[in-house]
Amino acid sequence: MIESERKIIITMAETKKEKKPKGTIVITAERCKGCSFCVEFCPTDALELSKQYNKKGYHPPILISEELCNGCNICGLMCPDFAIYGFMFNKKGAKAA
Amino acid sequence: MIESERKIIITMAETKKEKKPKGTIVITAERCKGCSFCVEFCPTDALELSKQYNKKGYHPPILISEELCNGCNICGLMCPDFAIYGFMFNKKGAKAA
Amino acid sequence: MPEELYEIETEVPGNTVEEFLRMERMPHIWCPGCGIGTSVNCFAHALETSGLDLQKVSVVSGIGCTGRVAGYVNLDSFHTTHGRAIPFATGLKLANPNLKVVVYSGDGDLTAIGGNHFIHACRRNLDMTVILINNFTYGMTGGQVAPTTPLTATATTTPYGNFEQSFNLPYLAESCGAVYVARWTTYHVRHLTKAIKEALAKKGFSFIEVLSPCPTLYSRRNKIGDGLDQMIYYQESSEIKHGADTKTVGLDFQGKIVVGKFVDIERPTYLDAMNDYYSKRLGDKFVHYNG
Amino acid sequence: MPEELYEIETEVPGNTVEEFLRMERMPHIWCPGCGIGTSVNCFAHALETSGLDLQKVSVVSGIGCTGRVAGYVNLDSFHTTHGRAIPFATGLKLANPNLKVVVYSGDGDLTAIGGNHFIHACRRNLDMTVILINNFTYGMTGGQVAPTTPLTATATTTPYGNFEQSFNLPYLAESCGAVYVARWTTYHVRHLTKAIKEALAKKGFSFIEVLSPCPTLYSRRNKIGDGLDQMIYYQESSEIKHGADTKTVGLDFQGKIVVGKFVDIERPTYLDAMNDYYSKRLGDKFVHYNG
Amino acid sequence: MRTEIKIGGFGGQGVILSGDIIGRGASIYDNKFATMIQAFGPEARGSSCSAGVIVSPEAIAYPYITSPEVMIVMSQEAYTKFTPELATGGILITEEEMVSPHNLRKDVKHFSIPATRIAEELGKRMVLNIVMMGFTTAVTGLVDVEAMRKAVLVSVPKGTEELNMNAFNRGFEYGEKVMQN
Amino acid sequence: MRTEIKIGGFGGQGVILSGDIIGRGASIYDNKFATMIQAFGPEARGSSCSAGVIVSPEAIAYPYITSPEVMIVMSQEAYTKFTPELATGGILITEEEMVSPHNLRKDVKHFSIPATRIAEELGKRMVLNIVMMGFTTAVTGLVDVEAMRKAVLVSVPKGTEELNMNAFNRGFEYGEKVMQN
Amino acid sequence: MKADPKGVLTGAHFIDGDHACSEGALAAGCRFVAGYPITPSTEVVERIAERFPHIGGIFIQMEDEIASSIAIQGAVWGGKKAMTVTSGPGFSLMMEHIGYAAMTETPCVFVDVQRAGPSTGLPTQPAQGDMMQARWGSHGDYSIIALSPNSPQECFDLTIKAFNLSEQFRVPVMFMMDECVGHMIERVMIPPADEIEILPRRFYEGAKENYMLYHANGEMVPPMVKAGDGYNIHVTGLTHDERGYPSMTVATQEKLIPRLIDKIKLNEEKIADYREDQIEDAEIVVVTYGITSRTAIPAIEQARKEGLKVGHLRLIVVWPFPEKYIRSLASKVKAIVVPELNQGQVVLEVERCAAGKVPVKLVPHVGGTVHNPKDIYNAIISSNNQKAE
Amino acid sequence: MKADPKGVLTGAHFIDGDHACSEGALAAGCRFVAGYPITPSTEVVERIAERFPHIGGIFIQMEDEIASSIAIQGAVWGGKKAMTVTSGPGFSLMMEHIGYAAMTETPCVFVDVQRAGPSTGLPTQPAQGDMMQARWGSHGDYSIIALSPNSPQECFDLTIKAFNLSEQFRVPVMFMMDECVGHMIERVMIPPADEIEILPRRFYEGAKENYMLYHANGEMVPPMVKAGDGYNIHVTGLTHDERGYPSMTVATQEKLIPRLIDKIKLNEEKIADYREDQIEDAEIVVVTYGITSRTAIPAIEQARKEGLKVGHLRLIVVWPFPEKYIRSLASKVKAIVVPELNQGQVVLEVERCAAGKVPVKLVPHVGGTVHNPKDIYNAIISSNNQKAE
Ligand SMILES: Cc1ncc(C[n+]2csc(CCOP(=O)(O)OP(=O)(O)O)c2C)c(N)n1
Ligand SMILES: Cc1ncc(C[n+]2csc(CCOP(=O)(O)OP(=O)(O)O)c2C)c(N)n1
Ligand code: SF4
Ligand code: SF4
Ligand code: SF4
Ligand code: SF4
Repeated sequence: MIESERKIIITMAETKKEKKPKGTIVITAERCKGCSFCVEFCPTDALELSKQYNKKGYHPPILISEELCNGCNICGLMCPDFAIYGFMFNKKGAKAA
Repeated sequence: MIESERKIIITMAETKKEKKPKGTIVITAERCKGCSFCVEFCPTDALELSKQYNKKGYHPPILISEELCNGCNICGLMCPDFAIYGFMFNKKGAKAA
Repeated sequence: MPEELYEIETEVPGNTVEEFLRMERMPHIWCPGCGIGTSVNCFAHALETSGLDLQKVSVVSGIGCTGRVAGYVNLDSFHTTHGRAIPFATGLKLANPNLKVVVYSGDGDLTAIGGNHFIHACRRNLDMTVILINNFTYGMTGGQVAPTTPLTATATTTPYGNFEQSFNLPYLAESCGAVYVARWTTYHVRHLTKAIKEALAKKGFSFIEVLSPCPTLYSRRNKIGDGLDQMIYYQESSEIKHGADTKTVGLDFQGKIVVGKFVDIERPTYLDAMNDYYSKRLGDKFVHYNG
Repeated sequence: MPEELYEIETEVPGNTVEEFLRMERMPHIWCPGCGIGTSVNCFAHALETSGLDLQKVSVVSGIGCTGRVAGYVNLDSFHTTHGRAIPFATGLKLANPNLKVVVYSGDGDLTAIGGNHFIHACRRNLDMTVILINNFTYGMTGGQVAPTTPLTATATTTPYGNFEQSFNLPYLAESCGAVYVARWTTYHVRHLTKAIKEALAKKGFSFIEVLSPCPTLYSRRNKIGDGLDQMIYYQESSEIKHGADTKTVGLDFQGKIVVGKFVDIERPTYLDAMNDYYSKRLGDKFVHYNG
Repeated sequence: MRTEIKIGGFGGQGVILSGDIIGRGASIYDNKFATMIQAFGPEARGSSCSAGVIVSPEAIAYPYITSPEVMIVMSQEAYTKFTPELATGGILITEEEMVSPHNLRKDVKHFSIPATRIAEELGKRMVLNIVMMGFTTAVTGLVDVEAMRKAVLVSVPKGTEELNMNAFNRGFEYGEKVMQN
Repeated sequence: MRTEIKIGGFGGQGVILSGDIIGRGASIYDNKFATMIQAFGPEARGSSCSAGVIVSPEAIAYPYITSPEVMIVMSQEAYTKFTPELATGGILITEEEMVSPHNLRKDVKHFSIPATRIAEELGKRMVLNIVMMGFTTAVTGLVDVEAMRKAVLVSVPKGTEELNMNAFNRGFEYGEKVMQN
Repeated sequence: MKADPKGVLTGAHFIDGDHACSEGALAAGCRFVAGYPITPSTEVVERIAERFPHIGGIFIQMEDEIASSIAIQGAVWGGKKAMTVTSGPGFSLMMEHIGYAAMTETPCVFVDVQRAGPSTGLPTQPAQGDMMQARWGSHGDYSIIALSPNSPQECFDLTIKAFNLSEQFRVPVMFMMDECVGHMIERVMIPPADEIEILPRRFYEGAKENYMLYHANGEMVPPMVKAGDGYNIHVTGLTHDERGYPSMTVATQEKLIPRLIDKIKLNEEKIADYREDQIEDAEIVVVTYGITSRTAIPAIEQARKEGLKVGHLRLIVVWPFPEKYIRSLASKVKAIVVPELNQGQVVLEVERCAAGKVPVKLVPHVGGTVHNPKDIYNAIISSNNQKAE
Repeated sequence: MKADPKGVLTGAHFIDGDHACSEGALAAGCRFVAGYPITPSTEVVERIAERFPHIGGIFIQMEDEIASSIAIQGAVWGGKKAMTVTSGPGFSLMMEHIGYAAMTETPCVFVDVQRAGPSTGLPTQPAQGDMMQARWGSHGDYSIIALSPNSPQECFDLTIKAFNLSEQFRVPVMFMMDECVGHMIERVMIPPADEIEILPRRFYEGAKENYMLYHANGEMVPPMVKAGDGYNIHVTGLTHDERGYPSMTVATQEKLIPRLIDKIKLNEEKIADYREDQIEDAEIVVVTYGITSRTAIPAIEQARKEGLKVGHLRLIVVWPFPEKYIRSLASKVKAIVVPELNQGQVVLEVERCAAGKVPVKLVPHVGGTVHNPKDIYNAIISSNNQKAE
């Protein structure tokens, strides 16, 4: 999960070695209006609403666990506020550190 | 065929005794615009356009022969100018002279 | 041999159609061979046998040759603005539900500028009878293309012929919810009379498309001849198919002209729906509306 | 036990939808849980994969919440008057046939005040894609009844519930001649994206009805819950039936919501019909029109 | 001098075209000014119709006909309706067989021509108005005859030029003869 | 004296209803005049909203708020946006836990109440605005307390009268205490 | 006649101008409303929709404003009192039917809650930009009456007056509210029904045979009948004779059109309604209407305080324009100031009637909000400096 | 720029005003026309429909006038010069879109062939009853230009001028014909294309990055771009900033609306077009426009013959009203006579600008036909008797 855009190196907790994440999401939390579409319709149930508020007073989503996200971007298609999108890791660039 | 309205006694030529007319028409010739709808669609072909002109310069219809008319009023329904109508003889009142 | 004469003593009935007309306004403005007058006969005869209280019948027209019908019928009659006969009739009917409201107007009036009101009135199932005289052109303004003009037919605004597909009006009316939909031509005077009578008796939005000759601006320009030729064409080319699927009755003038009664269903009218619904919803608090 | 960490080195692509938006105008005015934004994602993704030259894509909207789409897409875009997106788009398209013209507007805009333009554009088969966001109400003005509001649903102008039947829009579109007709909901983001892509690729009048939540003024008032509840309802109650007879897809909210692609036929567009017809009719004298 | 011309007849006789030809002849080919006004009306279908033309060496201000000096009449109805308007001493030109000039005012100069018959002789009844135009040119001298010929040529349907020219000439000759008498 | 009151918060806090109650209390039950103006705007959905009320013993001419003497603020956003408008020496009333009054002007009389907490204690967070109304009545004395009670009673949904009266009273009492100190 | 108690919500209310307008219509006996939603007028029909089922009346949300503006006329001929409600863009769409109502002498009320234009403009903010449109927006020559309320109370009172005037003169009456007045909430006192004076429709009472729909019988306004009464009436927007029949001649036109205009114009003083405040000794008069009549008050008071002789003339009836009154006013005072929430509309008439006798100063405002009283004050001051000697 | 020869039917023609208007539009480079038939304007579009297939242009008969009046604006943004054509009732339906064109600064031409109204009125007969409507018919404040031709020749010439003005000021131009001029047939000289001056659309030429749709750059009229040019423009009828983005604030409104009005108002003298005839020594001036400028001539000539010093001022551009000119005229002459084919419309502006300096006498006419010159003559005589001393 990426909080600000265009990061090149993503550092994440490795929970289960056998299940490497295929992609991740980018969230612009301040745009979120907390509608939960992304959370509800994520095919891998990778998201939940964060406990925290954004400035507008909404709870933006967070990844429950990185390896659940497959980067399918259903959340991105669903999000009415252009606040989230998913992408798949570029195979070439991705490597475990 | 009646040229002016509300006549009570209709005098007509008796051509064939076996075929008594069942009805007749009333024409207000000055209203006619000569469209021929009545002539064309009279089920008994009882009408033709007269040779004479009305004031507007149209040829109004006349009965070819009285006994052809059955008073069905198709001509009346057809006439776009309310210039003709047919009616059936009132059985009670009708008698040959 | 001199002709024998015989006399029939009979009462000559008046022309019953005249009771329905403002005879003091005759002659009317319609051209020789125009079918509008023919349709008015059918309307008058339908009214005559309808059993309706004529004091309670109102005719509403838009603007056009057909729109002039309102000015000739000896009933309460309203010659409104171009395209707006239906919404005027809506107000009239809803203000006094005891009125029988008939909208009588042209194809351009009801389906070009007035198309929106037409579809919404169908949808609402407003209780009115709409008689649409389809002469395939705008008569009053001199023969322009209409949403009903057949492909390739010429009009003053399509001097080289029309390339726009026309509406299939019965299909349109059905798709929006009209409860009675029929098509006849002015040749079919008896059928048309009967259809109008049925429509007048029908509760809800009843719609009759009447194909009618406009010799002056349509038939002649399109080399169909005069009014009579057009009538003969209707006689020869029509096929009566009651209950035909409206999807199939589009007028392409290649095959037969399908006429008949296509739709006759039941559905609550706007006002009945309102009264029923509010009664259920508001109970005694609702003041039942009947004008 | 401390978590092990690993790193993935990857290029983070931008949010591709942003290229299609005027990001300087964000945040947009749409409410939390409103489906309009969702539909815009689908539109953007459809455009992205459409292969269209985006310089040549214009979006035309009327007035309404949905009408604001024109103001947010980073394309040539026209926010016109209420109900008139289609005739504006007609002029735009005919003036420059090289443009791909998309009309994006609300149900009230396109089928209440704009209903006439809708049916005539279908009839003429004008080459444009119409995306209609049906939220069953007038959002922008605060939740009045629309020609799409289901029976018994309340709105500010039907405070006790609606008793007017709504339009079956796919049926209406088909009856007037649209060549591509589909319905999806904002839940069906992938299908909707694909449908928009197909519609963009289709020559002629393509029409997509998109059922969309308006939590603020429709769902909450009607106790359906918020946007999410409405989305879940769409998920659960929709049934995909490609090729369904449009007559049968009316929305009565008793049974299933039928979604899918209903119509996909071929018919010459207005401009092709014109060019073909005039070429045949006028030969060399005709100056072929391509803008 | 401003000259007002009124043409009356019924639909189909080419009333409007007649006015058009006079106006065109005068204004395009004879260096004069001409203004033509058609009588419009939703009720004018098929019944009597009329055209008013003003011809003048100077620009024409008031465009309507108020008291025509020349009147061309091709139907009885038009005769009855319009002749009262004819200016004192004006010229009345009638179709001889269509119009019987009852109660004609004494001050009026009256000319008539059997234009329909002449047109029928030429094989096309429709050109009666062109015959009238030729005749009018001859008896009024209002517009130069060559100008009128040109106006006829451009005003009639392609392919009918010869027929119409004949019609014009027949009318013109008839008129010249009348004037000689 | 004309008193201008501005109420700010976010949607759902009952900002408009608050204005309504003050206005109704003053104009219907307290023999004063009141004018209320809502801030409308297509973009006002769900975000911050405000109402302006003018209370005056005389008929009110100019209907807009230009420099409020009383300001009731229920959100930080409203605090930031609106407090600069507060008249010199004006009264500021804030929801204690929603608003932290940074950089407050010296001239301002500030009162605050944990209205949300009190409302939650009463079992319904929604009545926080009524708590605020009671408090405002006590600290400003703008409108007669009985008039305010009547206004609350007719303005709230049927069946919630008691709850709302409790809320009002709690706020009012809190305010009286504050004033005694 | 007194109002029907069914429609009268007697009591003191704290409601906005839109809702007060609805109540005024109900009290006036309006039982048919057709409309189409548009900010900031929608609240009027929303309240009507809520109230009618309990009173016995019909509200129909039509497909557009064109339909609404003609449906009400159908309803009037069906026997109801009727109105439609809209704002700028919708008002523009009603123009053809204002002409139809004027031509057919169909009494009805058009409510226009003005917002800042042109076009979509600032849909939620006030202006007075449709004043000339109300007078001139339909093609051809005709007359209307236009009223301009400045408070919710007046929205109630003057809506009743609008209905009464429309019946009295058989003319469409324009009720020119604005967003500020429409959305402003104030106390509205609704009196008991028997204190509300209502003008019932004047129906024809003579012999049926002699009835002619547009025979004014020496007066300027013919009595009405309604559909279903057995008169076989014909109503048309074509030029028509006294029977109502189309008669497309200049002679008929010359009989009809001047009557339609004169029935308003010649009754200008009867219809006129204005409020004078400190006019007696005034050297400068501020002429206002609608909301501007309130925003001008602080400016006038300020100037008076400073010793300037400023008076206030507030037009309640804006059309017909009180020509005679303004002409005489211009002879008495030294300057006129006209603040308008527009770029100068009614001021043109003021200036015309002032006929050069005194300087007329416009205080324009683009709308979106109301005037700052300072701008009006400044105009008063500068008028005072340049006033006519 | 010179006209494109393709659209120019060079030569002498004997055609009516409607057809001459069509030819003017073609010569002006109009290549998109949307319309809906209505007497007495239909001939304009009929001729266009006949001519376009040979020239390369599109005529579309829309479903109504509302559609027509917005379709042309779509076409303008698509890059074409465009017009729509109608008469009174249709013109009434176009009012909303005149406001849209003014607000979005969409150059286009509205032709209104006036017939006698109000409502359906006398559809085949002339009037000048829509003059105030042309100025004020849409809601809110805006400006337009209106021209008034008096002959078929002018229908040609001034249609070109109408297009040029609309491009120059990015404003909708009203071309106010009337039935008499529209159906009158006279000689129309169409010059060779290279003698016809056409104002091409002024497209933006600066750097793409800097482009702002409504940035007037110190001038009053911003340059245009068209759809497809890659600017990603946004056009809206909402109050908008220089980028074209909605900006619903009073500040933006205050920037936008005065510019829209001032670009016409401040250029009043530049736009003004009138003909003076014997004004130099005149004591009485007859102010006319359109067909009335011809019917007044016999009256003026007659009066001159009788020794009265009568001059003739004919307005070709009626809106913006030549305020300054009339003000100075009123200082010079002793009376003004204004014949109009209506019950008094433009005369209100004349009277206002005359500012009481001279009596202004209206010679009204209900339409249906043109004035009898005698009526104008009588007004001249009576004005002569009461003229300002
Ligand atoms: C708003 C408006 N637009 C246009 C017209 C002109 N107009 C009068 S009738 C008509 C069309 C008539 O055609 P149709 O409705 O088919 O009736 P028909 O004359 O053929 O019977 C038109 C366009 C008008 N009167 N009003
Ligand atoms: C001529 C006109 N009439 C009415 C309006 C007011 N209005 C603005 S948007 C709208 C309806 C919006 O509903 P819809 O089209 O369903 O779009 P949504 O807001 O639901 O997306 C209306 C009635 C207007 N702007 N113009
Ligand atoms: S879909 Fe978008 S707006 Fe909704 S919760 Fe997820 S990120 Fe937030
Ligand atoms: S009444 Fe019948 S049978 Fe007799 S003429 Fe008429 S159509 Fe023929
Ligand atoms: S123009 Fe056509 S529709 Fe009109 S009256 Fe003549 S024939 Fe009938
Ligand atoms: S009102 Fe409804 S349609 Fe409009 S933005 Fe809000 S949720 Fe969406």
